[in-house]
Amino acid sequence: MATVEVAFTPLPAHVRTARLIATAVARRSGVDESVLDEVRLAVGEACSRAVEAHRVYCPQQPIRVALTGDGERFEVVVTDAAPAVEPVPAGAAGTASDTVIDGLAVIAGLADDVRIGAAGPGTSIAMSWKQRIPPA
Amino acid sequence: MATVEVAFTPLPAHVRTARLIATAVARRSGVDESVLDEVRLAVGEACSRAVEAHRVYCPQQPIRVALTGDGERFEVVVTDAAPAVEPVPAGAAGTASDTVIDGLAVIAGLADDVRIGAAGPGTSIAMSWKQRIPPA
Amino acid sequence: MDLKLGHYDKDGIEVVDVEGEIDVYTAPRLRELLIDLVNKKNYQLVVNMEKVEFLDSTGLGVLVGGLKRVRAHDGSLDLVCTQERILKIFRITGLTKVFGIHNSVDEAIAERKADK
Amino acid sequence: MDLKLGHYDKDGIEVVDVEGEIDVYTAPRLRELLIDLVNKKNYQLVVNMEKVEFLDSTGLGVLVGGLKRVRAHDGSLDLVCTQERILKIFRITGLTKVFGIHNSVDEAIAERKADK
Ligand SMILES: Nc1ncnc2c1ncn2[C@@H]1O[C@H](COP(=O)(O)OP(=O)(O)O)[C@@H](O)[C@H]1O
Ligand SMILES: Nc1ncnc2c1ncn2[C@@H]1O[C@H](COP(=O)(O)OP(=O)(O)O)[C@@H](O)[C@H]1O
Repeated sequence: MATVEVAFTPLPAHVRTARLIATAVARRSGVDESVLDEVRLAVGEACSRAVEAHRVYCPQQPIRVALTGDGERFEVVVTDAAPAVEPVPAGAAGTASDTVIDGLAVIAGLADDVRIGAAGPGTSIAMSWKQRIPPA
Repeated sequence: MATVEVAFTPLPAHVRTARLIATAVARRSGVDESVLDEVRLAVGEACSRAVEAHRVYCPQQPIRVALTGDGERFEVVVTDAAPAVEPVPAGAAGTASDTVIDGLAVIAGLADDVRIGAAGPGTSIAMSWKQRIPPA
Repeated sequence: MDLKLGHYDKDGIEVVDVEGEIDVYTAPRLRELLIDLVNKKNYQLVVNMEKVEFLDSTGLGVLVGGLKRVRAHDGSLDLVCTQERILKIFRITGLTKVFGIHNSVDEAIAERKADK
Repeated sequence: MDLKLGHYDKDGIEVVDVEGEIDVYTAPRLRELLIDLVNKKNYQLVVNMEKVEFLDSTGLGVLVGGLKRVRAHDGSLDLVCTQERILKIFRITGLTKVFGIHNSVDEAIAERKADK
Protein backbone atom coordinates (compact mmCIF):
# COMPACT_ATOMS: atom_id res chain seq x y z
CA MET A 1 0.00 0.00 0.00
CA ALA A 2 1.27 3.45 -0.83
CA THR A 3 1.88 5.74 2.14
CA VAL A 4 -0.18 8.58 0.70
CA GLU A 5 -2.36 8.60 -2.40
CA VAL A 6 -3.79 11.69 -4.01
CA ALA A 7 -6.31 12.14 -6.82
CA PHE A 8 -7.02 15.55 -8.31
CA THR A 9 -8.92 17.17 -11.16
CA PRO A 10 -6.77 18.36 -14.10
CA LEU A 11 -6.29 22.03 -13.18
CA PRO A 12 -2.86 23.70 -13.40
CA ALA A 13 -3.30 25.04 -9.84
CA HIS A 14 -3.41 21.46 -8.52
CA VAL A 15 0.01 20.73 -9.94
CA ARG A 16 1.23 23.02 -7.19
CA THR A 17 -0.77 21.14 -4.59
CA ALA A 18 0.75 17.90 -5.87
CA ARG A 19 4.26 19.37 -5.63
CA LEU A 20 3.58 20.55 -2.10
CA ILE A 21 2.25 17.14 -1.06
CA ALA A 22 5.16 15.28 -2.66
CA THR A 23 7.70 17.51 -0.91
CA ALA A 24 5.95 17.16 2.47
CA VAL A 25 5.57 13.39 2.26
CA ALA A 26 9.16 12.98 1.04
CA ARG A 27 10.47 15.10 3.91
CA ARG A 28 8.47 13.09 6.46
CA SER A 29 9.61 9.85 4.85
CA GLY A 30 13.21 10.79 5.59
CA VAL A 31 14.30 11.89 2.11
CA ASP A 32 17.39 14.07 2.33
CA GLU A 33 16.84 17.84 2.14
CA SER A 34 19.17 18.08 -0.88
CA VAL A 35 16.94 15.67 -2.80
CA LEU A 36 13.62 17.37 -1.99
CA ASP A 37 14.06 19.93 -4.78
CA GLU A 38 14.50 17.10 -7.28
CA VAL A 39 11.37 15.33 -6.02
CA ARG A 40 9.39 18.57 -6.19
CA LEU A 41 10.48 19.37 -9.74
CA ALA A 42 10.11 15.81 -11.09
CA VAL A 43 6.63 15.32 -9.58
CA GLY A 44 5.63 18.74 -10.93
CA GLU A 45 6.81 17.78 -14.43
CA ALA A 46 4.93 14.48 -14.37
CA CYS A 47 1.75 16.15 -13.09
CA SER A 48 2.00 19.02 -15.62
CA ARG A 49 2.19 16.47 -18.44
CA ALA A 50 -0.80 14.60 -17.00
CA VAL A 51 -2.84 17.80 -16.55
CA GLU A 52 -2.20 18.89 -20.15
CA ALA A 53 -3.11 15.46 -21.50
CA HIS A 54 -6.30 15.28 -19.39
CA ARG A 55 -7.38 18.76 -20.44
CA VAL A 56 -7.24 17.64 -24.06
CA TYR A 57 -8.58 14.09 -23.76
CA CYS A 58 -10.47 13.57 -20.49
CA PRO A 59 -11.02 16.73 -18.38
CA GLN A 60 -13.51 14.91 -16.11
CA GLN A 61 -11.04 12.23 -14.98
CA PRO A 62 -8.76 12.66 -11.97
CA ILE A 63 -4.99 12.29 -12.07
CA ARG A 64 -3.59 9.90 -9.47
CA VAL A 65 -0.38 10.23 -7.48
CA ALA A 66 0.88 7.50 -5.14
CA LEU A 67 3.78 8.21 -2.77
CA THR A 68 5.62 5.44 -0.95
CA GLY A 69 8.62 5.65 1.36
CA ASP A 70 9.80 2.21 2.47
CA GLY A 71 12.93 3.48 4.20
CA GLU A 72 15.19 2.46 1.29
CA ARG A 73 13.56 4.16 -1.69
CA PHE A 74 11.08 6.98 -1.99
CA GLU A 75 8.82 6.33 -4.95
CA VAL A 76 6.21 8.49 -6.64
CA VAL A 77 3.89 7.10 -9.31
CA VAL A 78 1.87 9.59 -11.36
CA THR A 79 -0.91 7.92 -13.38
CA ASP A 80 -2.97 9.64 -16.02
CA ALA A 81 -6.08 8.31 -17.77
CA ALA A 82 -5.50 9.97 -21.13
CA PRO A 83 -5.84 7.48 -24.01
CA ALA A 84 -3.08 9.11 -26.06
CA VAL A 85 0.21 7.24 -26.22
CA GLU A 86 1.83 10.04 -28.24
CA PRO A 87 2.84 13.21 -26.45
CA VAL A 88 0.23 15.96 -26.40
CA PRO A 89 0.78 18.05 -29.56
CA ALA A 90 2.63 21.32 -28.98
CA GLY A 91 0.20 24.16 -28.51
CA ALA A 92 -2.59 21.87 -27.37
CA ALA A 93 -2.65 23.50 -23.95
CA GLY A 94 -2.03 27.05 -25.06
CA THR A 95 1.73 26.81 -25.53
CA ALA A 96 1.46 28.10 -29.11
CA SER A 97 4.81 29.34 -30.44
CA ASP A 98 6.69 28.24 -27.30
CA THR A 99 9.27 25.53 -27.68
CA VAL A 100 8.01 22.37 -25.98
CA ILE A 101 10.68 21.21 -23.55
CA ASP A 102 10.45 17.50 -22.89
CA GLY A 103 9.31 17.06 -19.28
CA LEU A 104 10.28 13.38 -19.40
CA ALA A 105 13.87 14.33 -20.13
CA VAL A 106 13.79 16.57 -17.07
CA ILE A 107 12.38 13.76 -14.94
CA ALA A 108 15.02 11.37 -16.26
CA GLY A 109 17.68 13.89 -15.28
CA LEU A 110 16.33 14.21 -11.74
CA ALA A 111 15.15 10.82 -10.44
CA ASP A 112 17.49 7.96 -9.62
CA ASP A 113 15.20 5.63 -11.54
CA VAL A 114 12.29 6.26 -13.95
CA ARG A 115 9.89 3.67 -15.33
CA ILE A 116 7.11 4.42 -17.79
CA GLY A 117 4.29 1.98 -18.24
CA ALA A 118 0.78 1.54 -19.57
CA ALA A 119 -1.93 1.93 -16.93
CA GLY A 120 -5.40 1.09 -18.21
CA PRO A 121 -6.16 3.61 -20.94
CA GLY A 122 -3.41 5.92 -19.65
CA THR A 123 0.24 6.02 -18.71
CA SER A 124 2.07 5.80 -15.41
CA ILE A 125 5.40 7.40 -14.63
CA ALA A 126 7.18 5.83 -11.65
CA MET A 127 10.07 7.87 -10.27
CA SER A 128 12.22 6.86 -7.35
CA TRP A 129 15.08 8.14 -5.23
CA LYS A 130 17.37 6.36 -2.82
CA GLN A 131 16.72 7.40 0.76
CA ARG A 132 19.76 8.57 2.62
CA ILE A 133 18.39 8.79 6.15
CA PRO A 134 15.82 6.57 7.87
CA PRO A 135 12.22 7.82 8.18
CA ALA A 136 11.36 9.88 11.29
CA MET B 1 -16.19 14.65 -8.10
CA ALA B 2 -14.08 16.05 -5.30
CA THR B 3 -11.39 18.50 -6.34
CA VAL B 4 -8.65 16.65 -4.50
CA GLU B 5 -8.81 13.28 -2.76
CA VAL B 6 -6.16 11.92 -0.43
CA ALA B 7 -5.72 8.50 1.16
CA PHE B 8 -3.04 7.89 3.79
CA THR B 9 -1.89 5.20 6.20
CA PRO B 10 -2.76 5.83 9.87
CA LEU B 11 0.46 7.43 11.11
CA PRO B 12 0.39 10.57 13.28
CA ALA B 13 2.92 12.23 10.93
CA HIS B 14 0.41 12.04 8.09
CA VAL B 15 -2.09 14.08 10.05
CA ARG B 16 0.29 16.94 9.40
CA THR B 17 0.41 16.15 5.71
CA ALA B 18 -3.41 16.14 5.66
CA ARG B 19 -3.50 19.53 7.41
CA LEU B 20 -1.00 20.94 4.92
CA ILE B 21 -2.99 19.62 1.96
CA ALA B 22 -6.30 20.90 3.33
CA THR B 23 -4.85 24.37 3.90
CA ALA B 24 -3.26 24.48 0.44
CA VAL B 25 -6.37 23.28 -1.38
CA ALA B 26 -8.60 25.63 0.63
CA ARG B 27 -6.34 28.59 -0.17
CA ARG B 28 -6.37 27.72 -3.89
CA SER B 29 -10.13 27.24 -3.81
CA GLY B 30 -10.54 30.84 -2.70
CA VAL B 31 -11.25 30.27 1.01
CA ASP B 32 -10.59 33.45 2.96
CA GLU B 33 -7.22 33.67 4.78
CA SER B 34 -9.00 34.21 8.11
CA VAL B 35 -10.81 30.88 7.70
CA LEU B 36 -7.75 28.83 6.73
CA ASP B 37 -6.72 28.36 10.38
CA GLU B 38 -10.16 26.91 11.13
CA VAL B 39 -9.95 24.52 8.19
CA ARG B 40 -6.46 23.43 9.23
CA LEU B 41 -7.45 22.77 12.84
CA ALA B 42 -10.77 21.06 12.04
CA VAL B 43 -9.24 18.76 9.40
CA GLY B 44 -6.41 17.95 11.81
CA GLU B 45 -8.91 17.02 14.54
CA ALA B 46 -10.91 14.78 12.22
CA CYS B 47 -7.77 13.07 10.92
CA SER B 48 -6.31 12.63 14.44
CA ARG B 49 -9.53 10.86 15.51
CA ALA B 50 -9.39 8.67 12.41
CA VAL B 51 -5.70 7.82 12.91
CA GLU B 52 -6.26 6.82 16.55
CA ALA B 53 -9.28 4.67 15.61
CA HIS B 54 -7.40 2.97 12.75
CA ARG B 55 -4.38 2.26 14.93
CA VAL B 56 -6.63 0.38 17.33
CA TYR B 57 -8.96 -1.33 14.87
CA CYS B 58 -7.50 -1.42 11.34
CA PRO B 59 -3.89 -0.21 11.02
CA GLN B 60 -3.63 -1.58 7.46
CA GLN B 61 -6.51 0.51 6.10
CA PRO B 62 -6.05 4.00 4.68
CA ILE B 63 -7.93 7.07 5.89
CA ARG B 64 -9.63 9.04 3.12
CA VAL B 65 -9.98 12.79 2.82
CA ALA B 66 -11.99 14.45 0.02
CA LEU B 67 -11.76 18.22 -0.53
CA THR B 68 -14.22 20.10 -2.72
CA GLY B 69 -14.49 23.81 -3.42
CA ASP B 70 -17.48 24.64 -5.61
CA GLY B 71 -17.12 28.41 -5.28
CA GLU B 72 -19.87 28.67 -2.66
CA ARG B 73 -18.79 26.19 -0.02
CA PHE B 74 -15.50 24.52 0.76
CA GLU B 75 -16.16 21.01 2.03
CA VAL B 76 -13.85 18.43 3.55
CA VAL B 77 -15.00 14.86 4.21
CA VAL B 78 -12.78 12.65 6.37
CA THR B 79 -13.74 8.98 6.20
CA ASP B 80 -12.36 6.28 8.44
CA ALA B 81 -12.80 2.52 8.10
CA ALA B 82 -12.79 1.70 11.82
CA PRO B 83 -15.72 -0.55 12.76
CA ALA B 84 -16.19 1.11 16.16
CA VAL B 85 -19.18 3.41 16.48
CA GLU B 86 -18.18 4.38 20.02
CA PRO B 87 -15.30 6.77 20.52
CA VAL B 88 -11.89 5.19 20.95
CA PRO B 89 -11.43 4.57 24.70
CA ALA B 90 -9.18 7.05 26.49
CA GLY B 91 -5.61 5.83 26.63
CA ALA B 92 -6.05 3.58 23.62
CA ALA B 93 -3.43 5.47 21.68
CA GLY B 94 -1.07 6.24 24.53
CA THR B 95 -3.00 9.13 26.07
CA ALA B 96 -3.05 7.38 29.46
CA SER B 97 -3.86 9.79 32.29
CA ASP B 98 -4.44 12.72 29.90
CA THR B 99 -7.91 14.17 29.77
CA VAL B 100 -9.49 13.31 26.43
CA ILE B 101 -10.72 16.53 24.86
CA ASP B 102 -13.55 15.91 22.44
CA GLY B 103 -12.21 16.60 18.96
CA LEU B 104 -15.73 16.62 17.56
CA ALA B 105 -16.66 19.49 19.85
CA VAL B 106 -13.67 21.39 18.49
CA ILE B 107 -14.74 20.65 14.90
CA ALA B 108 -18.30 21.76 15.69
CA GLY B 109 -16.90 25.01 17.07
CA LEU B 110 -14.88 25.67 13.93
CA ALA B 111 -16.81 24.60 10.83
CA ASP B 112 -19.92 26.40 9.55
CA ASP B 113 -21.60 23.02 9.15
CA VAL B 114 -20.71 19.51 10.39
CA ARG B 115 -22.41 16.25 9.41
CA ILE B 116 -21.49 12.85 10.78
CA GLY B 117 -22.57 9.73 8.96
CA ALA B 118 -21.96 6.02 8.60
CA ALA B 119 -19.61 5.13 5.73
CA GLY B 120 -19.34 1.38 5.13
CA PRO B 121 -17.84 -0.06 8.29
CA GLY B 122 -16.58 3.36 9.36
CA THR B 123 -17.64 6.93 9.92
CA SER B 124 -17.46 10.05 7.81
CA ILE B 125 -17.18 13.59 9.13
CA ALA B 126 -18.22 16.22 6.58
CA MET B 127 -17.20 19.78 7.48
CA SER B 128 -17.92 22.82 5.38
CA TRP B 129 -17.27 26.54 5.30
CA LYS B 130 -18.87 29.30 3.29
CA GLN B 131 -16.51 30.73 0.70
CA ARG B 132 -16.10 34.45 0.84
CA ILE B 133 -14.13 35.08 -2.34
CA PRO B 134 -14.38 33.30 -5.70
CA PRO B 135 -11.71 30.68 -6.56
CA ALA B 136 -8.60 31.94 -8.32
CA MET C 1 10.19 17.27 15.01
CA ASP C 2 8.71 20.72 14.56
CA LEU C 3 8.35 21.03 18.36
CA LYS C 4 11.02 22.63 20.51
CA LEU C 5 10.87 22.37 24.29
CA GLY C 6 12.98 24.18 26.88
CA HIS C 7 12.58 24.90 30.58
CA TYR C 8 14.21 26.95 33.30
CA ASP C 9 13.64 27.98 36.90
CA LYS C 10 12.52 31.54 37.61
CA ASP C 11 11.86 32.59 41.23
CA GLY C 12 11.16 28.98 42.18
CA ILE C 13 8.65 28.48 39.38
CA GLU C 14 9.53 26.21 36.44
CA VAL C 15 8.91 27.94 33.12
CA VAL C 16 8.40 25.66 30.09
CA ASP C 17 9.02 27.27 26.69
CA VAL C 18 7.11 25.57 23.88
CA GLU C 19 7.81 26.40 20.23
CA GLY C 20 6.16 24.96 17.12
CA GLU C 21 3.27 22.55 16.67
CA ILE C 22 1.63 20.61 19.52
CA ASP C 23 -0.45 17.92 17.87
CA VAL C 24 -1.08 14.19 17.87
CA TYR C 25 2.47 13.73 16.53
CA THR C 26 4.43 15.86 19.01
CA ALA C 27 2.16 15.99 22.10
CA PRO C 28 3.76 12.84 23.58
CA ARG C 29 7.03 14.75 24.00
CA LEU C 30 5.33 17.58 25.89
CA ARG C 31 3.54 14.99 28.07
CA GLU C 32 6.86 13.32 28.92
CA LEU C 33 8.45 16.63 29.85
CA LEU C 34 5.55 17.60 32.15
CA ILE C 35 5.58 14.16 33.83
CA ASP C 36 9.34 14.41 34.23
CA LEU C 37 9.13 17.87 35.83
CA VAL C 38 6.44 16.70 38.27
CA ASN C 39 8.50 13.59 39.12
CA LYS C 40 11.35 15.97 39.95
CA LYS C 41 9.01 17.78 42.35
CA ASN C 42 8.33 20.88 40.22
CA TYR C 43 4.69 21.54 41.09
CA GLN C 44 4.51 25.23 40.08
CA LEU C 45 4.62 25.40 36.29
CA VAL C 46 4.19 28.17 33.74
CA VAL C 47 3.87 27.00 30.14
CA ASN C 48 4.89 29.75 27.74
CA MET C 49 2.86 29.26 24.53
CA GLU C 50 3.87 32.49 22.78
CA LYS C 51 5.82 30.59 20.08
CA VAL C 52 3.23 27.85 19.58
CA GLU C 53 2.10 27.82 15.95
CA PHE C 54 -0.50 25.10 16.22
CA LEU C 55 -2.39 23.43 19.06
CA ASP C 56 -5.03 20.74 18.72
CA SER C 57 -7.19 18.78 21.15
CA THR C 58 -4.43 16.23 21.77
CA GLY C 59 -2.17 19.07 22.89
CA LEU C 60 -4.95 20.49 25.05
CA GLY C 61 -5.43 17.07 26.62
CA VAL C 62 -1.74 16.97 27.56
CA LEU C 63 -2.00 20.42 29.18
CA VAL C 64 -5.10 19.39 31.15
CA GLY C 65 -3.27 16.18 32.12
CA GLY C 66 -0.35 18.27 33.38
CA LEU C 67 -2.73 20.47 35.34
CA LYS C 68 -4.23 17.42 37.04
CA ARG C 69 -0.79 16.11 37.95
CA VAL C 70 0.43 19.33 39.60
CA ARG C 71 -2.92 19.83 41.34
CA ALA C 72 -2.52 16.37 42.92
CA HIS C 73 0.45 18.03 44.72
CA ASP C 74 -1.41 21.30 45.38
CA GLY C 75 0.58 22.86 42.56
CA SER C 76 -0.35 25.07 39.62
CA LEU C 77 -0.01 25.16 35.85
CA ASP C 78 -0.45 28.60 34.29
CA LEU C 79 -0.29 29.47 30.63
CA VAL C 80 1.17 32.43 28.78
CA CYS C 81 -0.71 33.05 25.54
CA THR C 82 -1.74 36.18 23.66
CA GLN C 83 -2.24 34.67 20.19
CA GLU C 84 -5.86 34.87 19.14
CA ARG C 85 -5.77 31.71 17.00
CA ILE C 86 -4.48 29.64 19.92
CA LEU C 87 -6.83 31.27 22.46
CA LYS C 88 -9.73 30.35 20.19
CA ILE C 89 -9.37 26.63 20.81
CA PHE C 90 -9.24 27.21 24.60
CA ARG C 91 -12.50 29.13 24.29
CA ILE C 92 -14.20 26.54 22.07
CA THR C 93 -13.41 23.80 24.59
CA GLY C 94 -14.30 25.90 27.64
CA LEU C 95 -10.74 25.61 28.95
CA THR C 96 -10.26 29.37 29.40
CA LYS C 97 -12.10 28.82 32.71
CA VAL C 98 -9.76 26.00 33.71
CA PHE C 99 -6.37 27.58 33.08
CA GLY C 100 -4.97 30.89 34.25
CA ILE C 101 -4.00 32.51 30.92
CA HIS C 102 -1.52 35.41 31.11
CA ASN C 103 0.03 37.97 28.79
CA SER C 104 3.66 37.34 29.79
CA VAL C 105 5.82 35.00 31.84
CA ASP C 106 6.51 37.82 34.34
CA GLU C 107 2.79 38.48 34.79
CA ALA C 108 2.08 34.75 35.26
CA ILE C 109 4.79 34.49 37.93
CA ALA C 110 3.77 37.70 39.71
CA GLU C 111 0.11 36.65 39.91
CA ARG C 112 1.04 33.15 41.09
CA LYS C 113 3.25 34.65 43.84
CA ALA C 114 0.49 37.09 44.87
CA ASP C 115 -1.95 34.15 45.03
CA LYS C 116 0.01 32.31 47.70
CA MET D 1 -0.59 34.28 -8.09
CA ASP D 2 2.80 33.49 -6.57
CA LEU D 3 4.51 35.09 -9.60
CA LYS D 4 5.52 38.74 -9.62
CA LEU D 5 6.66 40.41 -12.83
CA GLY D 6 8.21 43.82 -13.27
CA HIS D 7 10.27 45.45 -16.01
CA TYR D 8 12.31 48.60 -16.59
CA ASP D 9 14.65 50.09 -19.17
CA LYS D 10 18.35 50.24 -18.36
CA ASP D 11 20.77 51.66 -20.94
CA GLY D 12 18.35 50.79 -23.76
CA ILE D 13 17.98 47.17 -22.60
CA GLU D 14 14.67 46.02 -21.08
CA VAL D 15 15.22 44.22 -17.78
CA VAL D 16 12.44 41.82 -16.66
CA ASP D 17 12.36 41.03 -12.94
CA VAL D 18 10.74 37.67 -12.19
CA GLU D 19 9.89 36.65 -8.63
CA GLY D 20 8.25 33.43 -7.41
CA GLU D 21 7.25 30.27 -9.25
CA ILE D 22 7.26 29.87 -13.04
CA ASP D 23 5.27 26.75 -13.75
CA VAL D 24 2.36 25.43 -15.81
CA TYR D 25 0.08 27.70 -13.76
CA THR D 26 1.95 31.01 -14.03
CA ALA D 27 4.05 30.62 -17.20
CA PRO D 28 1.25 32.07 -19.42
CA ARG D 29 1.69 35.43 -17.67
CA LEU D 30 5.42 35.50 -18.37
CA ARG D 31 4.72 34.52 -22.01
CA GLU D 32 2.25 37.41 -22.37
CA LEU D 33 4.72 39.89 -20.92
CA LEU D 34 7.52 38.76 -23.28
CA ILE D 35 5.20 38.91 -26.30
CA ASP D 36 4.01 42.34 -25.22
CA LEU D 37 7.56 43.67 -24.86
CA VAL D 38 8.53 42.35 -28.31
CA ASN D 39 5.37 43.87 -29.82
CA LYS D 40 6.50 47.18 -28.33
CA LYS D 41 9.82 46.73 -30.15
CA ASN D 42 11.97 45.76 -27.15
CA TYR D 43 14.33 43.24 -28.76
CA GLN D 44 17.14 43.37 -26.19
CA LEU D 45 15.92 41.63 -23.05
CA VAL D 46 17.55 40.58 -19.78
CA VAL D 47 15.43 38.29 -17.58
CA ASN D 48 16.50 38.53 -13.95
CA MET D 49 15.80 35.16 -12.33
CA GLU D 50 17.51 35.82 -8.98
CA LYS D 51 14.18 35.74 -7.12
CA VAL D 52 12.74 32.75 -8.96
CA GLU D 53 11.93 30.01 -6.47
CA PHE D 54 10.79 27.38 -8.91
CA LEU D 55 11.12 26.83 -12.64
CA ASP D 56 9.81 23.87 -14.62
CA SER D 57 9.87 22.82 -18.27
CA THR D 58 6.80 24.94 -19.08
CA GLY D 59 8.67 27.98 -17.79
CA LEU D 60 11.77 26.98 -19.77
CA GLY D 61 9.60 26.65 -22.88
CA VAL D 62 8.35 30.21 -22.42
CA LEU D 63 11.94 31.50 -22.09
CA VAL D 64 13.01 29.63 -25.24
CA GLY D 65 9.90 31.00 -26.99
CA GLY D 66 10.91 34.52 -25.94
CA LEU D 67 14.42 33.92 -27.24
CA LYS D 68 13.05 32.87 -30.64
CA ARG D 69 10.85 35.95 -30.82
CA VAL D 70 13.65 38.46 -30.12
CA ARG D 71 16.05 36.56 -32.43
CA ALA D 72 13.52 36.99 -35.25
CA HIS D 73 14.32 40.71 -34.84
CA ASP D 74 18.08 40.14 -34.40
CA GLY D 75 17.58 40.77 -30.69
CA SER D 76 18.83 38.99 -27.57
CA LEU D 77 17.45 37.43 -24.39
CA ASP D 78 19.99 37.01 -21.61
CA LEU D 79 19.38 35.52 -18.18
CA VAL D 80 20.63 36.46 -14.73
CA CYS D 81 20.79 33.41 -12.47
CA THR D 82 23.21 32.26 -9.78
CA GLN D 83 20.93 29.82 -7.93
CA GLU D 84 22.21 26.27 -8.24
CA ARG D 85 18.75 24.67 -8.07
CA ILE D 86 17.50 26.78 -10.97
CA LEU D 87 20.72 26.36 -12.99
CA LYS D 88 20.36 22.59 -12.63
CA ILE D 89 17.26 22.43 -14.84
CA PHE D 90 19.01 24.52 -17.53
CA ARG D 91 21.86 22.01 -17.47
CA ILE D 92 19.59 18.94 -17.57
CA THR D 93 17.84 20.28 -20.68
CA GLY D 94 21.04 21.47 -22.35
CA LEU D 95 19.82 25.06 -22.34
CA THR D 96 22.95 26.47 -20.67
CA LYS D 97 24.39 26.43 -24.20
CA VAL D 98 21.41 28.33 -25.61
CA PHE D 99 21.13 31.22 -23.16
CA GLY D 100 23.74 33.64 -21.95
CA ILE D 101 23.56 33.16 -18.17
CA HIS D 102 25.06 35.93 -16.04
CA ASN D 103 25.80 36.65 -12.39
CA SER D 104 24.14 40.07 -12.26
CA VAL D 105 21.99 42.43 -14.32
CA ASP D 106 24.95 44.81 -14.67
CA GLU D 107 27.17 42.02 -15.97
CA ALA D 108 24.50 40.90 -18.44
CA ILE D 109 24.10 44.45 -19.79
CA ALA D 110 27.83 45.11 -19.94
CA GLU D 111 28.52 41.91 -21.91
CA ARG D 112 25.62 42.56 -24.26
CA LYS D 113 26.92 46.10 -24.96
CA ALA D 114 30.47 44.77 -25.50
CA ASP D 115 29.04 42.19 -27.97
CA LYS D 116 27.64 44.82 -30.28
N1 LIG E 1 13.83 20.69 -25.87
C1 LIG E 1 14.95 21.42 -26.00
N2 LIG E 1 15.98 21.13 -25.18
C2 LIG E 1 17.11 21.84 -25.27
N3 LIG E 1 17.30 22.87 -26.12
C3 LIG E 1 16.30 23.21 -26.94
C4 LIG E 1 15.09 22.51 -26.91
N4 LIG E 1 14.29 23.08 -27.84
C5 LIG E 1 14.98 24.07 -28.40
N5 LIG E 1 16.19 24.16 -27.87
C6 LIG E 1 17.21 25.12 -28.21
O1 LIG E 1 16.65 26.40 -28.21
C7 LIG E 1 17.17 27.18 -29.28
C8 LIG E 1 16.10 27.84 -30.06
O2 LIG E 1 15.20 26.88 -30.56
P1 LIG E 1 15.32 26.27 -32.04
O3 LIG E 1 15.51 24.79 -31.94
O4 LIG E 1 16.36 27.09 -32.82
O5 LIG E 1 13.89 26.56 -32.63
P2 LIG E 1 13.55 26.27 -34.14
O6 LIG E 1 14.11 24.90 -34.45
O7 LIG E 1 12.06 26.34 -34.12
O8 LIG E 1 14.25 27.38 -34.87
C9 LIG E 1 17.99 26.27 -30.15
O9 LIG E 1 19.32 26.67 -30.03
C10 LIG E 1 17.78 24.86 -29.60
O10 LIG E 1 18.99 24.18 -29.51
N1 LIG F 1 -13.26 17.85 27.65
C1 LIG F 1 -13.15 18.90 28.48
N2 LIG F 1 -13.55 20.11 28.07
C2 LIG F 1 -13.45 21.17 28.89
N3 LIG F 1 -12.93 21.12 30.14
C3 LIG F 1 -12.52 19.96 30.58
C4 LIG F 1 -12.59 18.79 29.79
N4 LIG F 1 -12.10 17.76 30.51
C5 LIG F 1 -11.74 18.27 31.69
N5 LIG F 1 -11.96 19.59 31.74
C6 LIG F 1 -11.68 20.49 32.84
O1 LIG F 1 -10.34 20.23 33.26
C7 LIG F 1 -10.26 20.31 34.68
C8 LIG F 1 -9.53 19.15 35.26
O2 LIG F 1 -10.14 17.97 34.84
P1 LIG F 1 -11.21 17.22 35.76
O3 LIG F 1 -12.50 17.14 35.01
O4 LIG F 1 -11.22 17.87 37.11
O5 LIG F 1 -10.61 15.80 35.87
P2 LIG F 1 -11.24 14.74 36.81
O6 LIG F 1 -12.74 14.77 36.61
O7 LIG F 1 -10.58 13.47 36.33
O8 LIG F 1 -10.83 15.19 38.20
C9 LIG F 1 -11.67 20.40 35.22
O9 LIG F 1 -11.81 21.68 35.78
C10 LIG F 1 -12.58 20.22 34.02
O10 LIG F 1 -13.61 21.17 34.02
